This record gives sequence, structure tokens and C-alpha cells, in this order.
Amino acid sequence: MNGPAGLPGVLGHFSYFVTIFLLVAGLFIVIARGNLIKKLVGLGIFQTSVYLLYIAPGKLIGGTAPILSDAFKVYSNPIPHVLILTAIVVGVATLALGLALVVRIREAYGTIEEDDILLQETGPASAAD
Amino acid sequence: MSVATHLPALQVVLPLLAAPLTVLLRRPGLAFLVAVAASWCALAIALALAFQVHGSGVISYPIGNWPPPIGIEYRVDALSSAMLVLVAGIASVVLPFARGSIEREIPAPQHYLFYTMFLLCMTGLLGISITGDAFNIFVFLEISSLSTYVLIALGRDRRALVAAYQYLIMGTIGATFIVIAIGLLYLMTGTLNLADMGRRIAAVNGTRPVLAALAFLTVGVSLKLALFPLHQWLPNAYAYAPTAVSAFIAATATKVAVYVLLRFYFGVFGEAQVFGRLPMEQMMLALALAGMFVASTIAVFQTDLKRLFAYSSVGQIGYIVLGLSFDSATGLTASIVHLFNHGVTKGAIFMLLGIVVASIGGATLTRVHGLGRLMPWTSAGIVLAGLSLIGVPGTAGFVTKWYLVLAALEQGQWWLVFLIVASSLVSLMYVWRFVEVAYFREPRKDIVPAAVPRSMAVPTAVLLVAVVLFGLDTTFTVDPAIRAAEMLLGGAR
Amino acid sequence: MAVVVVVLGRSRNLFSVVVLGGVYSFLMATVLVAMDAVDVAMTEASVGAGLSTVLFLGALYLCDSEEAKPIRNPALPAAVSLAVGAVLIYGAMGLPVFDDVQAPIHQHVAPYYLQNVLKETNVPNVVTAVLASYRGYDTLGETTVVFTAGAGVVALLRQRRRTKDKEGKS
Amino acid sequence: MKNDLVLRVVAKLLMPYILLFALYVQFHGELGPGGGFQAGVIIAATMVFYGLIYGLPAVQKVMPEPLVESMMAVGVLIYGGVGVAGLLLGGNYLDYFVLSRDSVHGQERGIFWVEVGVAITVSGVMMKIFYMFAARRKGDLS
Repeated sequence: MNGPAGLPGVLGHFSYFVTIFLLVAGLFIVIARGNLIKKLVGLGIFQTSVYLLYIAPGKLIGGTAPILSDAFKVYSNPIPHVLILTAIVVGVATLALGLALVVRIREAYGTIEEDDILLQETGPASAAD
Repeated sequence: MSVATHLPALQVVLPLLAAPLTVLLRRPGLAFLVAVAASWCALAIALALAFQVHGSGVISYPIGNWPPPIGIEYRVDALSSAMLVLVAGIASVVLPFARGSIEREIPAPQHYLFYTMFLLCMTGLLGISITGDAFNIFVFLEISSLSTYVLIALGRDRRALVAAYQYLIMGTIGATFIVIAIGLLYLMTGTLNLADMGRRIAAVNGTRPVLAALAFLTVGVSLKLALFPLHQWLPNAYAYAPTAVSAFIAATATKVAVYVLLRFYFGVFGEAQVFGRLPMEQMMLALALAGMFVASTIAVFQTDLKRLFAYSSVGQIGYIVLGLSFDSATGLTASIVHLFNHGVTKGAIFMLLGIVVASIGGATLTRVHGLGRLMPWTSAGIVLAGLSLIGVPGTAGFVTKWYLVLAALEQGQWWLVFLIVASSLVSLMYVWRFVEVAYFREPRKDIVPAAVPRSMAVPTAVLLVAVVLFGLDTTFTVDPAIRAAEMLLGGAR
Repeated sequence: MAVVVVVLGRSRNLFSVVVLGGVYSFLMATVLVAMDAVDVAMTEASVGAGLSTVLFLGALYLCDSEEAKPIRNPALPAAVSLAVGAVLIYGAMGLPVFDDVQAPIHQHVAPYYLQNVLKETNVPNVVTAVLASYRGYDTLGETTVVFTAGAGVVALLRQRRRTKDKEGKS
Repeated sequence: MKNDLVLRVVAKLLMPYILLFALYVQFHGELGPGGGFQAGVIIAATMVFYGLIYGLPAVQKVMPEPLVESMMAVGVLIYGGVGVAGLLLGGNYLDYFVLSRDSVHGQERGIFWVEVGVAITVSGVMMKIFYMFAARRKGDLS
């Protein structure tokens, strides 16, 4: 079960494919959707997918969580966990700021659709300048 | 152990701790004093570090006393110390200026938070420049980015909000790309320390993940540095941010992004891999030229001076990347010198525009009619800095162009020399638009310029003097740049 | 998880999008537990499923909860995101396979932590030890990021009220 | 929700246990999963819970806004202060070895205070963000 070469072929990269699918989907939502909140949800998925990219390779089958005790010998790699903890926190900080911005934009423009905002900008606003 | 050995840590920690202090104090006056004190100390430390590096070579500072690959290392060399001086220097000039500027552009309850954000932004940029750890770069990148989003959104125009939001989306995508790149590199080398990574990557050179990491890193950083096709966030952000903020981030943020690129290209991937395995050279050359011409041409048609010079920034970034694309010592020197020269020049321009905004309430071309008569000094300053953008001899901009031309000649690419000169003519066109309006039109009757406090005029003058000084005497800029370029090409691996 | 994301991408009711986002985070947390990343899973569950959802709902309360328009021309975004995915697949095929003890990350640095952490810090949870001590500086940065976000939200959301009050009075 | 008797009673009963759990997560982080960040989130969540049920003014009486804003700053200062303490005691920045005569004990001490700093900042920021969002009404919209 715990061979040195791990799982063979495509199966061995399965976790990467899941990651990549989530990443592509998240990025697509960010770019394609005009709704400002939807964009932030997509951004969240995009960032979360990266967590898997880091964590999955750290796992060793038969290993256990990196909390040392005499009962276990094999542990999963702790470094990716540390990095991703930081990344999650950074992600939520960005999200909070983004939402605060969206709330302000909603107040200033009365909409959270990108197209409507652009329409307002190219319309009367630029002429008034 | 004396204070001198701890300078690398203090460099970043001082502004970092000053930031929460401003929140505790809450009084804008006190916050201002703390911020100015912190930035001036940071400049002093940066200069001291530069001398230390010049005297005794690379400084390595293990944080927490954990030896490098285990813990996080601060690493100061010729290039990073130059960046530190640039960031701390611009910050210490812009901060005193900011006080007068934000009183007119930001509502009073936000003033102390402005200083908090400014300090955090500076902390982030300093942290990126000094750290020797890949993931630490990302963390400090986020500190500087998040604070920049807020600073931009503080602009009084509602379009500042949209600009900040766009920047937030683009910036986060860019940062995530960088994280992916760092992750791939980590998976292949097992380390996060840049120097260690550079050593261990030799074993896996040219493998697919490393090349993918190179691609992700390039795209991610390009988003941050607004390389030509990925520049959409920049003009709006610069145009609608409070002017002091435009001055600071225009002079430093994109420059630090270039630094990250240099650090990874030459410190980790190695020159041969970057330029040998992929057609990087040609790609960068094409993008740089496109940026130089397209963005500068767009700049010519802008009506808001802040927007005009924002597009000019995109064009100027083209020069920096152009220098990189030569993949030679002279080219690199040109890039590094231009980081410095363009930072100083753009900082000066946006500060001058800040004076204009503070005085006559806006900086659109229709408002500045006859500015040459209303505000002779400010207009003359803008023209002077504009000459530096064009690259007229005697200004800082000329030095860069000179080295770029030298680098092109070294490789016998005459057509490039021609293009560099041609792009200067485009710059001449947008600077001329200002000259024409400011000096050959009657002042508008309805605009009466208000007096501008000396706290705004003096720092601006300092930067303008620097623009000329760096154009006449190149020992402070070119010599460190040559050393940094040689280090990147030679000893870094 | 993939199913949730697809539904999420198609749905136009922002309320359900946000709730689905929470579901997605919980699923992610489960996967993380399976990967032995208990600390990360705990954080993801509390932050992703809890905090983010609350933040989104708070923002939705202040905004509209329906997405007005269908997607614009999806060709370009699709091309961009697929291109990114393609590059990543290209890169990932060269990565060490799942559960490979010979992979560089299991050979370098990490073993040092696992072997010396008890001796040097007496903290059995390696993640905590690395987070707070070996890479403590990253965590200082992380705390600063949180602080930045907090101060930033204050700066953004307070301003408007004050100016509005003033305008109302004058 | 303000007038629901069941909710109010249950909330009162649950709150101390949630806070206790937060403290457990905080100080047990060295042995099991958890730590300053998670504890901070839980503390903030308790206060948000309280605020949702009893209304914003009630929770602001317990946790006044200026206090919360100061907490954001104090946490970072504690963390940074631990680093400076390392400097003053003759070590490098964030050097925990020198915090106590016994270097292992110094590490434990350093980690402890650092986690406290993280928890304070995180809970402060989360509460503040909740206040900021909750204080805005739909009526504010233009």
C-alpha cells in the first residue's frame, strides 16, 4: 500500500486534476460573471483550490496528522499546513475588504452589476467632468 | 550584539509596529508624527544597510535565530538594499506632503487610518524587498496590496471604489498565481528559502512543473506590475486615488513587483533556464514595445492629467521590461536604473499634480488652462519632470535611455535604437499637451488658485532636485545598479 | 465538490450561491481532514463555512440578492481559464505522484521539524510549533494582514456615514 | 429574533461554554489542533451570536467600539513586542530562545504570547467588521 513510487499513472495525479478543475471553474466565475458578489465567490473557490494543491502532496497514506505522539511513526508533512493556514487567513481578509468595497459601490451606484456601473460611467459621469 | 546587526529586522518591524500605534493614538496629528518618524527612521536604516552591504557584502539575518532553510531569513544584497532605499526614501518624502494633500481629499475621520494604511503599505513593500523566503514574499505582498486597495478607495470620486475593486480582483488573481508558482517550486525542491531553492532547483531544471511555475510567476507578477496587456487596473487606480497615494504607489509598488520578478528569474530559476528554455526574450521584447507605444499613445488622448501620467507609467514599465529582455549586464543595469529614475520622476509628477489638485480643485486639461501663469513654479516642475520622462539630457530619464541604447547597440540591434528614440517622441507628445494648455491658453476666470502649504511644496522640490541630480551625477544610481546587475548575472546561483 | 461548484456557477440567486459556497467549504474541510490537515480543516470550516458565509450574508442584506443578467459572451473567459488549467495540467503531470515518500518535500526541511520539534520547543503539535516559532515571522505578517483588513473595513465603511450626516445637516 | 424567549435563554446558557471552548482551543493548540486564530474566530463568533439575538446596542455595551478597535492594534503590538523582547534580551528578532534561561521553556513562552496576540487581533477585527456591517441599514442606500 505504501510503495515508494506511490500510485501509478493518472491515478497518482488524481488530486491534481480535482484541484485544476476547481481552479478553472473559480477563475471562470471571476472573469465571466458581471455580478460583483458572484465574482468574490468565484475568487474564493479559485483560492481554495490552491489549498488542495499544497496539502494533497503532503499526505502520506498510513501517515497521521502531524501531532507527535509515541503511537505513530509516519506523519503527514506539516509545512504545507502552516502555509495554507496563512493563506486561508489572507483569503478571508481579502474577502472582507472586497465585500466592504461592494457595499460602498452599491451605495454609490445603486447596483452591483459591473455592466450597469460601466454604463453609468461612460454616460453622464464623464460628461460632467 | 549592537543595534547595527539587527537593522534588517528593524527595517520592516519599525513601520509595522508604528501602524497599530497610529490606530491606538487615533489623533491625526499624532498619527502623522508617528508615521513621519517611522518613515524617516526606515530611510536611515535603509541607507545604513546600503553602506553595510557595500562594505561587507550580503547580509543574512535569520529571524527567530533559526538557520535559513528551517526558519525565515532576511537577506540584504546590492539589489534589495537599493529597493529599500527607494521605498523608504519615497515614503519619507511623500508622507510630509500627504498631510496637506489629504486634508483636502479625504474626510477627517479617516485621517489617522490613512497613515495606518500608508505605513502598512510601506511595511509590505519593504518586507518584499528584504526577505529571502518565497512564502514570506507572498505574505508581505498581501499586506501591501490590501492596504493599497484601501488607500485607492479613499479617493473622493466614487469611481475610486470601482477602481479599487477591479484592482482587488486583478491583484488577488495575480497573488494567487504567485502562490501557485511558489507551491510548484516548493513541491519540486522541498524548500521555501530562495537561496536554497536556487541551489536545489539545479537537479530539476527544465522539468514541467518548474516551467509551469515560471509561467505562473511571470503572469502573476505581470498582473501586479501592470505589464502591457495586463495593465487595465492601473490607470483608474492612479487616476482616482488620493494624489499622495498615486505618488507613492506609482513610484514604488510596480517597481517592487519588478524586483520580485528579477529575484525569482535570476535568484531561483537562473538566467539560462528563463531565457534558454522558453522564448522569454522575444515575448518580453514584444510586450515591452507594445506597452511603450500603445500605452503612451493612449496617454496622448487623455483629458485628465492623472490618467495621462498613469498611462505614461504603463509605457515606462515597458522600458524596464525592455532592459530585462536584453538578458545582458547593460540591459539589466538600464532596468534597475530605470526603476529608480522612473520612481523618482513619477513620484515628483504625482506630487506636483497633488499641488495642482489642492490649489485649483482638479487636474483635468480643461482646468489647467494658463497654469504657467497662475502657478509658475508648479508648472515648471511638471515640465521638468516631463522632460525626464522623455529622456532629455540632464534629467534622470536620459540616463536610462542612454543605457538602453547602449544595451541595444551591444547586440547590434539598430532598429531598437530607432524605436527607443521614436517612443521618446510619443512621450514628447503627451508632455506637450500639458505645455500647450498651461502656457499658451488664457487662464480660466472662474478658477482662483488657493495657497498651498509649504509642507507640500518642499518635499516636491526635494524630489525634483533628485530628478536633476540623478541626471547629472550618476554615482548614486548607476554604480549600485551595475553592482546589482553583475550580482544577478554572476554570483547569485 | 465539483457538482457543488458547477451548480454554484450556474445559479443566479446570490443567496443560494452563498449557501452553496458554505457547503463547498465544509466539503473542502472534510477532504482536508482526510488529508490529515486537521488544523487547516478546522480553520477552513470556521472561516470558509462560517465567517465568509456570515460576511456574504451581511453584504447581501445591504445589496440585492438576485444576479440581474446572464453571462456576457463566455468565450474569452472560458479560453483564459482553460488555458490556465492547461498550463497547470502540463506542470502537474511532472509533479511527484500522490503518496510518494521520495518527493522532495518529504526529504528536505520537513523531517527536521518532525525530528527536532519536541526537543527544541516541547510542542507536540508540529503545525503550531512551525507556525508560531520556526516560521513565526510569516504569522506576524498574517496577523498584520488581518489587522490591515480590519482597519481597512473601518476606513471604508465609516467614512460614508459621517459625510452623509454632515451633508444632511448642512 | 430579539423577542424569541427560547433563543434568548439558550443563548445565555450556551455563551459561557462557547467561550470556554474558545479558551480550550487557544491554550490546547500546542497539543491538539487549534490555536490563536481559531480561538479568536470563536470568541468573535460568540459576540456576533450575542449581537444577533440581543441587538447591536447590547453587544456594544459589553464590547464598546473603541475597545474593539484598540484590540485590533494591541494584538499586533503584543506579537511584535515579543519579537522586540527577543531583541532586548540579546537575541535576534522573534528569538524565543532568550526569553527564558531554559531555551525550550523560552520557546514555549514565546509561542504562548504570540498566540495570545493573534487571538486578540483576530477577535477584535472580526467583531469590528461585524459592527461595521451591522451598523449600516438598508435605509442608507441611495
